[in-house]
Amino acid sequence: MSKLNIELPGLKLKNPIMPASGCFGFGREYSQFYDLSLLGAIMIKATTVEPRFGNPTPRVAETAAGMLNAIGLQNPGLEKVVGEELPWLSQYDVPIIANVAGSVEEDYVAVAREISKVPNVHALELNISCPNVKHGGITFGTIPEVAKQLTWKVKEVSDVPVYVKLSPNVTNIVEMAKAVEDGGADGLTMINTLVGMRLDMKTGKPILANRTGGLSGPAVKPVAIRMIYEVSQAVSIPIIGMGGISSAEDVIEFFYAGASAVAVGTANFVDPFVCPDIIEKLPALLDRLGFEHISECQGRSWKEHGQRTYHRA
Amino acid sequence: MSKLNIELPGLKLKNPIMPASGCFGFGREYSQFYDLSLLGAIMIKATTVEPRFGNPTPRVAETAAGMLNAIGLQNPGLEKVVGEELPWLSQYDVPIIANVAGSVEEDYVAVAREISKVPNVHALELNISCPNVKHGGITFGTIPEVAKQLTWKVKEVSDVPVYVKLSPNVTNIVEMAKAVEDGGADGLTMINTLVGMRLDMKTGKPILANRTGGLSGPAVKPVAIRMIYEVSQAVSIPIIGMGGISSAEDVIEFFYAGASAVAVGTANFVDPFVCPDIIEKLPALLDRLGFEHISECQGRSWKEHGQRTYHRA
Amino acid sequence: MIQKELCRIIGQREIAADIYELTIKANLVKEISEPGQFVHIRVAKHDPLLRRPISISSYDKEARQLKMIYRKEGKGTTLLAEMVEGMEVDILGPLGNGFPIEEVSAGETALLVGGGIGVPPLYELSKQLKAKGVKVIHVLGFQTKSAVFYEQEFLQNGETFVTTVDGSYGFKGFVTDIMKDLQFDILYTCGPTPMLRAIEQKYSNKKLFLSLEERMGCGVGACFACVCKRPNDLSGVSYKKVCSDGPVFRAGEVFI
Amino acid sequence: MIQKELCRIIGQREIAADIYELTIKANLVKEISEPGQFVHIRVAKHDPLLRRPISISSYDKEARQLKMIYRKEGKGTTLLAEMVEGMEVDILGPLGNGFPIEEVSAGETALLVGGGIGVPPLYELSKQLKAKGVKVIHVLGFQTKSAVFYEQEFLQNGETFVTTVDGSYGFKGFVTDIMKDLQFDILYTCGPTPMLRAIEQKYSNKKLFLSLEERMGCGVGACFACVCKRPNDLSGVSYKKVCSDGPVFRAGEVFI
Ligand SMILES: Cc1cc2nc3c(=O)[nH]c(=O)nc-3n(C[C@H](O)[C@H](O)[C@H](O)COP(=O)(O)OP(=O)(O)OC[C@H]3O[C@@H](n4cnc5c(N)ncnc54)[C@H](O)[C@@H]3O)c2cc1C
Ligand SMILES: Cc1cc2nc3c(=O)[nH]c(=O)nc-3n(C[C@H](O)[C@H](O)[C@H](O)COP(=O)(O)OP(=O)(O)OC[C@H]3O[C@@H](n4cnc5c(N)ncnc54)[C@H](O)[C@@H]3O)c2cc1C
Ligand SMILES: Cc1cc2nc3c(=O)[nH]c(=O)nc-3n(C[C@H](O)[C@H](O)[C@H](O)COP(=O)(O)O)c2cc1C
Ligand SMILES: Cc1cc2nc3c(=O)[nH]c(=O)nc-3n(C[C@H](O)[C@H](O)[C@H](O)COP(=O)(O)O)c2cc1C
Ligand code: FES
Ligand code: FES
Repeated sequence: MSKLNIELPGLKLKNPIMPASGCFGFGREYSQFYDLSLLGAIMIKATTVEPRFGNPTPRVAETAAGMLNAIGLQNPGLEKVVGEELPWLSQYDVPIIANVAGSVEEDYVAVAREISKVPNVHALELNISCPNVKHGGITFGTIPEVAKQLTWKVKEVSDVPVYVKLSPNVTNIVEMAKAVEDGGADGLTMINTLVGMRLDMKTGKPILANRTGGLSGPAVKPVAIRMIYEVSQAVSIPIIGMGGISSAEDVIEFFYAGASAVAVGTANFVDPFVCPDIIEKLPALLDRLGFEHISECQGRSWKEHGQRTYHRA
Repeated sequence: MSKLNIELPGLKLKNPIMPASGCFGFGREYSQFYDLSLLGAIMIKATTVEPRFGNPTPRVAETAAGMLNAIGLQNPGLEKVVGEELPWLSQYDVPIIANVAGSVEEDYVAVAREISKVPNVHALELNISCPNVKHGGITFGTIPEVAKQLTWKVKEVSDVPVYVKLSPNVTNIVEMAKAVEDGGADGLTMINTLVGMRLDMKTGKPILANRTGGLSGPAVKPVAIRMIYEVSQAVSIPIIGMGGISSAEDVIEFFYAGASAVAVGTANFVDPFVCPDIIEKLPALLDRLGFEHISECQGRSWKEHGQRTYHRA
Repeated sequence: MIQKELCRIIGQREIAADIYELTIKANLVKEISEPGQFVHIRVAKHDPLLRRPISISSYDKEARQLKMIYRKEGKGTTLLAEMVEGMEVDILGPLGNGFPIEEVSAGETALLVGGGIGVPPLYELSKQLKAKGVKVIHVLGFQTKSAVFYEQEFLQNGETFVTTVDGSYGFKGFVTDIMKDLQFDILYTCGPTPMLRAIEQKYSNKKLFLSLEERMGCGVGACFACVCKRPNDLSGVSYKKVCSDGPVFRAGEVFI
Repeated sequence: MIQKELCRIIGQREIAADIYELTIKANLVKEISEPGQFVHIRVAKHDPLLRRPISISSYDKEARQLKMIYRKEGKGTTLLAEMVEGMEVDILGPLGNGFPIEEVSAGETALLVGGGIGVPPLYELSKQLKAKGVKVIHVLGFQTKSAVFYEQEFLQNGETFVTTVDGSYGFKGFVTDIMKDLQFDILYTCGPTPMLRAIEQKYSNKKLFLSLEERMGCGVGACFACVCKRPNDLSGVSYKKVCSDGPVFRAGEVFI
């Protein structure tokens, strides 16, 4: 019996491990390394109505236990994603979560309407929090009313459940989460990247051509855990957690915090096999900790529970 | 001729390097290691009206390239700080910046009034941003109007210039900075810690007794740099920068971002000699980069400047 | 005086399952004043960031050598275990106050009780007590057979009882099961907090010194990470720091 | 097929000031298809986080050995330089597309122009061209005398001109100063971007292949960190990835 299967709105997952949006392209590159059907799901790269080139390079800079990126939503556009990328992915037995982005409300609505019709797209991830696009993106993710409204509009046209991706760059993450829950979101994904910057020692100027970028990787994990801990207690929709995950232990920590599934981003760059490795290691770790099923870990950081007799750790 | 002397409101600094509040106690421990007169200034631990024990232990937890702390403003109280700690520090030729904290406005005012009278206190640092105290502290630091009002009240009673310490846990740091500038702040210090959490693998519960804690160390540096970059362009008061500094190169990066002096926090725990080491290494680094004086680095990330002929790097 | 020193590793060996004995050459040895003091070890530049507190298990002032015994557990000790002879390790120390040997006289009997990774600092203490003419008895508790170490070394200084929780070696049970049948004038102990609590409760009438553990930041008394409350403190604000006031405290001095 | 492999270090030596030659034993050598491909090296768990792209400077499929030459610069290469024989290093590779040797025939002349740390991948290229019967001429540019490496090795394959910016060794000046007097059928180059730009401008009429550098995330084409624009692209959205489409491009293929 599987210890890892999880059901979430729109998603029947073999296991709760999926690559995070923007860190896995549309899967083609990583299909060289392993069978993508091993994954719980795949969050594909942000898709916009028109193709985008994104920001000038350099687009990445390293930081202590983290990295900054300012890719700028480069993607081949809705038509190509629907016509080529998603059909290619349909050869694998793995549900797709389509990351939807745009500059204005109508963009989001247009992408959501079309992409949610594609058979292997089982859910949408509304990217209202990308810190690397100039107009739009970030503002949607920091004003509760605006986020709620956008969620509502997208829900109206979407054929599949809608998850909203929250930005950590806010004073009050709970307020944002509640707003999009009110807007009809079926789930949350969090966290997107923290806005950061690095300067070049010689020139004094930002290393990234876009100046600021999004901080990801192990450095941000404590912020992600804290936010999921707070939000999971305040809303009743499930959370797909992310931010610095690189091991099976990290996955358990996110479940403890309150996540019901997780996404792995930056760690794919460091180790292309990280997702299947984690999936392989989780059952033994659950055994060691005394859990029969990963769902027992969910929310343990704040849920009351008696002394479990089956807790063997 | 010194390459490092800096003048800021209330502060004539031999060099712009000072230990950050809460990371150096009241100097006694580090006086075992070196002569405190070497330092540009000392930011002493937060002082409240009454003595405080702070939070239960564990109070620290490690994270990737960072640490979480939830000390909870433990301090011996105003009377003892004014009567014992500051007089002890007066044996050293080093200006003190007194970190002022409290739960309600009156607390801040009471501490500021008394402590600003002590001769070796050359400036106050208003700690409106400590994430580890339950009532007060954090709320002051996240609502612009409240922060402005508090700054104003403290300015009224203070005999020395007032710096306000900003919290990074806000959607809009520029708005906060402008508010306290409007409130009469003479300078800013930033950033305080990011709110984070770590969970114990075995119990599933937070490692810190206080549950959440403040994230500091190299992990947060990119966030600090970004915020100082934004704020220094928007205000006309100087910034004392901090957040993950552990080397002379880091100091230069903070100056490039827009800081006019810096504080070193967590790194003191890792290497008790870090401050004097940085002070010793800075002149040679400035030479290598082609600067005659550290002030030339200030704001280079955003200031327009012609091709400097003296830039030899 | 506390020193910060880059010390050369002159020996590293696994002496029990995941238990390593590390020997270094260190000038700071000359600053050690008591058994039970500890050092703070830096194992990487930024990750892990903080130093690791490890007790000094024995030292030789003439040879300027120092031994530590540690369990490979998390990030830091795993990296430490990967270091080999010839490499250098950044040590801050000696830190804290250790076990007072002047509290017992020649001819008297000292009982030394260690649990798991609390055993190491007792070894130097045992040596020094024996040298002083004190009769030393050891009770050393471990989880299981493969975790037992230094039994022979302790035996050379005096009677030694080993217990394992699962009974796979020595006596089955806890150190307290053995202790109740022993006579002694002074009790020194180091080990997991539940063990220390149990011992403090049962032996509060004895001359008792306990070595505590707490998560640390600075290790030198500056950060207030490692404070313990004092008992019978009406003000509620008095405290001791494990790193600089301890790690060894007299029973009753702090709230365990 | 790209492999991820823990490879044993069988040699590490400093061959010029801060320039190291690293030799590893690696099964992934069998997957190398062209000179000019690179590997992605992981030097720590979390800090530094990202892998470092380093060119393959030579390899021996039979002995399953691979050499790299790198400059100790920042965090990652400094840690790499501290590793010694016998240790293992985590390698992802071979990555990317290298220099096409089928573009030149036996009897023709190839000019190989390298700048600084762009010199290494040309060494394997030079060996393979010579083996094929192509006449090879090398122009190698360095900052200063202490940075010069592999001159003897290149000399064994053909005529070799060394330039230094400060004139402390070989010809004083830039590689382009030497190039203008040389005759050749094909030009392969690798080095700093300003050098590549200068060469592309002057020799756009020639058969020219350039190896580019860009900051990388994944190294395998997934993250879009390393894209370059294509020239004459009306749509403004077409691109090539340095990691998986390059690092070697035909002149004109991408905008340098
Ligand atoms: C005064 C003192 C003396 C000690 N002497 C020894 C000894 O001789 N041998 C030995 O094996 N262990 C000893 N310990 C415990 C040892 O410090 C921890 O096992 C070690 O820090 C764990 O680090 P890690 O990298 O393996 O674990 P991680 O889980 O990576 O550690 C994460 C953080 O938690 C801290 N931490 C984890 N466990 C403990 C603990 N039990 N006590 C204090 N901090 C902890 C670490 O220092 C680090 O900051 C001592 C602790 C103290 C306070
Ligand atoms: C395809 C390719 C092949 C290369 N081959 C070689 C080689 O054979 N020998 C050699 O010495 N160098 C080579 N480089 C450059 C080498 O990757 C960088 O010097 C190295 O990554 C710097 O790492 P660091 O830890 O020393 O510096 P840091 O400053 O710590 O690096 C910080 C970050 O910036 C990146 N970075 C810094 N400089 C460069 C650069 N020039 N190019 C790409 N990324 C950079 C690092 O990878 C890292 O992510 C190559 C680069 C590429 C793209
Ligand atoms: C290179 C890169 C590109 C990203 N692109 C996107 C994107 O297109 N859409 C999105 O919602 N998030 C994007 N993200 C954010 C990740 O999905 C994820 O939320 C974040 O990186 C935190 O997870 P990690 O620390 O595991 O990487 C990107 C992250 C990185 C590093
Ligand atoms: C253990 C600890 C205690 C701190 N206590 C205080 C405090 O009392 N008052 C305050 O304003 N900041 C306090 N801080 C925040 C630091 O002054 C500093 O703003 C922050 O740690 C970022 O700098 P760093 O990364 O160099 O540590 C504390 C930080 C740490 C790690
Ligand atoms: S560890 Fe910092 S005061 Fe004890
Ligand atoms: S480095 Fe990721 S696409 Fe090239």
